[in-house]
Amino acid sequence: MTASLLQARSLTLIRGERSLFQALSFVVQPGEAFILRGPNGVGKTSLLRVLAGLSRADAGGVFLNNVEVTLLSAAHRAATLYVGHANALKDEFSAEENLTDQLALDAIVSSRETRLDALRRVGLLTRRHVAARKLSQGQKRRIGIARLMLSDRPVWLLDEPTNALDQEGVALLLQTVDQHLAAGGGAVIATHLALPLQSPARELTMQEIVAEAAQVAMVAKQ
Amino acid sequence: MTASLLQARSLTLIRGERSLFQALSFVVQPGEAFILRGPNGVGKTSLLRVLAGLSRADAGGVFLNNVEVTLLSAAHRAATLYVGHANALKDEFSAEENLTDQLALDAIVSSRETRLDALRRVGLLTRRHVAARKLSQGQKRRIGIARLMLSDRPVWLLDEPTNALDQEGVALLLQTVDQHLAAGGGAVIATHLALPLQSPARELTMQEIVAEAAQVAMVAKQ
Amino acid sequence: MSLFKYSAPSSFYPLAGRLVPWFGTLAFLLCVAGLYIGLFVAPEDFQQGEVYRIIFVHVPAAWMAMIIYLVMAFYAVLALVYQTRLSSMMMEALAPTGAIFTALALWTGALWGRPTWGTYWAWDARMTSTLILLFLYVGYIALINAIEDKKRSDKAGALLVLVGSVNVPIIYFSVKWWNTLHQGASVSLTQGNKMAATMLLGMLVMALACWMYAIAVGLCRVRAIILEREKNMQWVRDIKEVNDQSSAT
Amino acid sequence: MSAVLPTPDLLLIPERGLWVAAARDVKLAMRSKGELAQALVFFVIVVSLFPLAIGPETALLKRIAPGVVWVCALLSVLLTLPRMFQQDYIDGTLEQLVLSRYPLPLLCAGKMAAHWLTTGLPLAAVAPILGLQFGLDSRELAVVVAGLLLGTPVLTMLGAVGAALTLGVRGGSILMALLVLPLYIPVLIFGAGAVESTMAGLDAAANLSLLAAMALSGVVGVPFAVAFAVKISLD
Amino acid sequence: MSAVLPTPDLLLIPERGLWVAAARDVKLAMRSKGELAQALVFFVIVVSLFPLAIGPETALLKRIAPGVVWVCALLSVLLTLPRMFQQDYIDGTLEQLVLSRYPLPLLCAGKMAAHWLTTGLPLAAVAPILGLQFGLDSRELAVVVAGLLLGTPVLTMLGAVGAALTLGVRGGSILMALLVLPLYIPVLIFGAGAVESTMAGLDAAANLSLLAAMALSGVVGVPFAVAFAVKISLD
Ligand code: HEM
Ligand SMILES: Nc1ncnc2c1ncn2[C@@H]1O[C@H](COP(=O)(O)OP(=O)(O)OP(=O)(O)O)[C@@H](O)[C@H]1O
Ligand SMILES: Nc1ncnc2c1ncn2[C@@H]1O[C@H](COP(=O)(O)OP(=O)(O)OP(=O)(O)O)[C@@H](O)[C@H]1O
Ligand SMILES: [Mg+2]
Ligand SMILES: [Mg+2]
Repeated sequence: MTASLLQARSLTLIRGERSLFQALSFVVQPGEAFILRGPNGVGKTSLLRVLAGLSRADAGGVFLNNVEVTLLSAAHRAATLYVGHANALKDEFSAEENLTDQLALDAIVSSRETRLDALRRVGLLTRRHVAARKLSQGQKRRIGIARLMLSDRPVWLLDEPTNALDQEGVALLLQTVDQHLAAGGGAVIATHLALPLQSPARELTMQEIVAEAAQVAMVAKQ
Repeated sequence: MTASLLQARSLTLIRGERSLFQALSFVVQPGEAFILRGPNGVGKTSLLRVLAGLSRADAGGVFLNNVEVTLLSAAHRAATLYVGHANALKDEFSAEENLTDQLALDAIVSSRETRLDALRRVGLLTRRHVAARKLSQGQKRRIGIARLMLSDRPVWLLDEPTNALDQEGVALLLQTVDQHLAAGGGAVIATHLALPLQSPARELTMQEIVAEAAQVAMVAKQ
Repeated sequence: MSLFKYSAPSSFYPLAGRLVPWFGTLAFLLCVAGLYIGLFVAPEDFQQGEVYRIIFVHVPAAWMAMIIYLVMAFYAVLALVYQTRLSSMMMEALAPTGAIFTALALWTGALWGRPTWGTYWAWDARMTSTLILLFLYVGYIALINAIEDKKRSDKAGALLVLVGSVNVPIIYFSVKWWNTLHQGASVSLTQGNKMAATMLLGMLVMALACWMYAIAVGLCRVRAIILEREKNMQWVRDIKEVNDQSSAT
Repeated sequence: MSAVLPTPDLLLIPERGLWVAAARDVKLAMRSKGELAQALVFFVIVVSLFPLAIGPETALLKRIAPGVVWVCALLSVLLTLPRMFQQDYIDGTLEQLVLSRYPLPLLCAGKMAAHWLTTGLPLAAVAPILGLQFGLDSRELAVVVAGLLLGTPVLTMLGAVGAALTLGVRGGSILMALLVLPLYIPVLIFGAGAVESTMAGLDAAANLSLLAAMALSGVVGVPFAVAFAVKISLD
Repeated sequence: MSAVLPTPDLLLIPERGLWVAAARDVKLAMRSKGELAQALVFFVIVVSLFPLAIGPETALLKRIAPGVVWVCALLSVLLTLPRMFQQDYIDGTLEQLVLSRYPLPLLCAGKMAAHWLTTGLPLAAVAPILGLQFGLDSRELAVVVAGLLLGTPVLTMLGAVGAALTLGVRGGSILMALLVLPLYIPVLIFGAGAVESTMAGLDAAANLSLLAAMALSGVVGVPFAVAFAVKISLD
């Protein structure tokens, strides 16, 4: 069987009366990006949160390296990195302090040089002392990119990572993801934009489930 | 002289040690969209907040119909509508309640039909009873679009209005803006994306000010 | 095993339906009997006169107030360990009854206090502990109502009740102890000891009646909760009375 | 529909702003099931803490009753103050309030009215029960209620200023407490004083009328102060 | 750099999680201008409200001193509870805590430690001064401090559960108070009881040891309860 980094087996999630997705299955292979598309409210964020372990699916399971994970088990947490809409920044901490703390929480050992270098690459070196409250929307997101650069988790779960980023920022993000994939990592990315990645990417376009029986359409392309 | 809906005369804003923009002037004519571009952190949001009256410029003034406005005067508030990153939604209110309250606050008299119709057009009719907390990121933004549809303010100040919207949502937004402009309104829109508007649009690409003397470059095109 | 079968709402719902009438009638009969003994058979108290008869409501109510909370704690453990939806529903169903009994104990107590101690309220050990118990009930009810997502409110409520239950005995004894200065509680204590046999009988019968009442009401309420929570499950749609209802409207 | 010219200011009835804001906040308070009830129970609990801590001697309790009831009223108002602006500040509603066509002071007044209706009024309503527990007689109870009815609006208004000033400041809730509590002291003294003078068989009118005076003067000035504080909190 | 395989769990020292979380929160508390000072000053102010409200009789004040001090300690801890999780919940840090490789209970323990260091400890430190105002003698003061040192950790821990349970629930702060206060009552009774028994010339050991017992048993169980509460608050 093929090596699979992350696998979703027949996931079903019910919100209110409706099920967002039903018996949804897919595989994310090492070095491959898995792009989630679909109209607003179709369930991309919800799916990512299930994969991350933040919410519990009503049916089905998540597999890492073909082993089913117990939600939020040490193995699960060590394998996945979830970056959602919230930036997890402390308003009164500077950009640098925020990055340092996030890495400490991620259990990443990093020298100050590496951190400053990352901040330089995301263009925040000159702003590293500015309190996060005063940073612009995009600058806040860029701290998240710096965190990604230094992350050691094999599976990235990114929810609309391009939000509020300018073209240069988007390019930077894609480059970071590409590096990660090139190194054998995997990523699930929910987005509404076209992401010109170097690495192989497959797309899942989710559609709203009308009838109970309906299935999520799967559009695979290389 | 040309009819000018909104006018910025040599605005200067200083943040920390640096000035974000200096002696910045531009005119927004009726029926015209004014697009703000520029890298993250260059000062688009700050400029919009100055125009809305939420923050005070260090120099220069804002003019409506060639009359200088006193910040947040009744005239100023009656003329401008600012939609920023925050959605101004109450988590525990339903989509419909939120829209109703926002309109009440905007002093818009609207029948329930018009409101429901707006919700239908933004695709939230079926979700109108769902608490805002449970809505998806894009659905929250769409309530904002519904509000725009029913707004009566001549000048719209929109900060990255396409955030979190899917293609259809973006189209809807552009259509709404076009209608507004066609009816003789004006809009200042900060964005990182290309906005294919029908109406005439001019662009201002802001650049970071390096030397004190430097001027903001103005790239005007029709 | 057969017990576990009934931990599924679908199979518990009809069972509860069949049990309610029995407990209901038992509650009624026992209550009549108890009140008869209490009001007519039991002799008048030599020092308190007729007032003391409140005891036949007061004490059973007070007992139930405490017992129901412990029962809820028991269900909380089930809910957290075995993740059975039903036990959370049972907690939700019992809480109001418990709160009502607590309020009743307070109220009757206060009414009783007026003639005997000359005051509606003294910060007596038992009174206070009962008051706190009421707060615990109110807190639980407020919490599960404030969280609209049922999955979450179940777990949150269970956790709260568990933490709270650890507190109940502490509160109970500690307050007694703090109260060494005070005579109020001793009244009820000594009374409890030198109680005529018929009084005791009456109290016990009434206590039983309260038990039956609590169970009957609990089952009724849990049935309602089950229907409300699983309204869009097939087995609920299949129930006859539900269909009649929906077709009627 | 859009870009109709705005209704000329003649047609805009500013007073509606007060109603709009008030209705909105009251609805919010009602929505979150029994927030009122909660404020009340909090009040009741805190009051009952004292007999637990001090012991049950009726005489002593009655002696300290006015002070305790008033301090607790103070605190339970204090605890509900964040509700007034915090949420609106975070979710961006506050910006929209400032930019609304209705005059900001009126909107703020509306929010304060809502706050009092959902906090001060219930407190005044439940106070008698607590007074009974402390063994106050009916005349004393009447004074307690009257005092609360006159005093809680002042608490709300002073609190609103503090709440607005500390918006977006971290540890705001407690910093606010620091700003507000000293301002509350006069209310406390007059309020408790009224009850005590009644207990001493004197007339409470003086104290009460002082409270009334504070309330009235507050209604005139505070909304503008609050509006100002809100504006600067946003820049 | 990226996509290095994660450090094998042998290399991950879970205990560091406690330190990471604690350090972070303490830093935050320090950063926001004297948050410590604030909790303290609140305590001081509220305590000093009572002489104002009740009047200056020394005997009476001394009699109610233990109760007042303890109730106020309770309330100032209560007021600082939102700080523990609210902000993290809003800005998304809490999600990252849950997803961190460090065990959540340890991280929560760290946050509680930080909270105690920035709240309970200062309170215990300043209590003697207040006690003096109420005319307590040195032996009684010692008992007050000892009681607070043993009791405030319990307040922090029980409070953490309440704070986590009410995350994202509207009217949270007051609902939390409603959940937490009844749980606080035993601490209050033992704490105040200890001082009173000393005043009555008896031995305070019994009360104090009960507080110690609660603190110890809490340390064992509470972090797991809090971690659980945090998780469900996110789902
Ligand atoms: C609001 C006021 C009162 C409250 C909250 C209250 C609460 C309680 C509680 C919780 C119990 C059950 C405790 C146990 O069984 O160990 C109880 C039992 C009892 N109460 Fe009260 N009580 C109040 C007033 C009174 C008064 C005024 C009297 C009579 C003077 C009284 C007489 C008794 C007696 C005789 C018992 C039974 C004692 C026993 O079974 O050992 N109570 N009360
Ligand atoms: N209790 C509920 N009742 C009804 N619908 C609900 C409930 N809770 C959540 N939903 C729906 O579940 C969906 C969750 O969407 P989610 O955030 O996963 O979408 P998304 O694909 O991320 O959308 P976006 O592209 O806007 O981010 C929304 O459509 C929301 O309306
Ligand atoms: N006190 C300060 N010291 C230094 N720089 C500051 C200070 N306050 C704000 N700034 C800077 O001012 C800028 C404000 O940017 P603004 O939010 O207006 O940018 P923007 O164009 O909206 O960016 P984006 O495209 O990311 O939204 C940021 O670059 C921020 O770093
Ligand atoms: Mg989403
Ligand atoms: Mg911006």
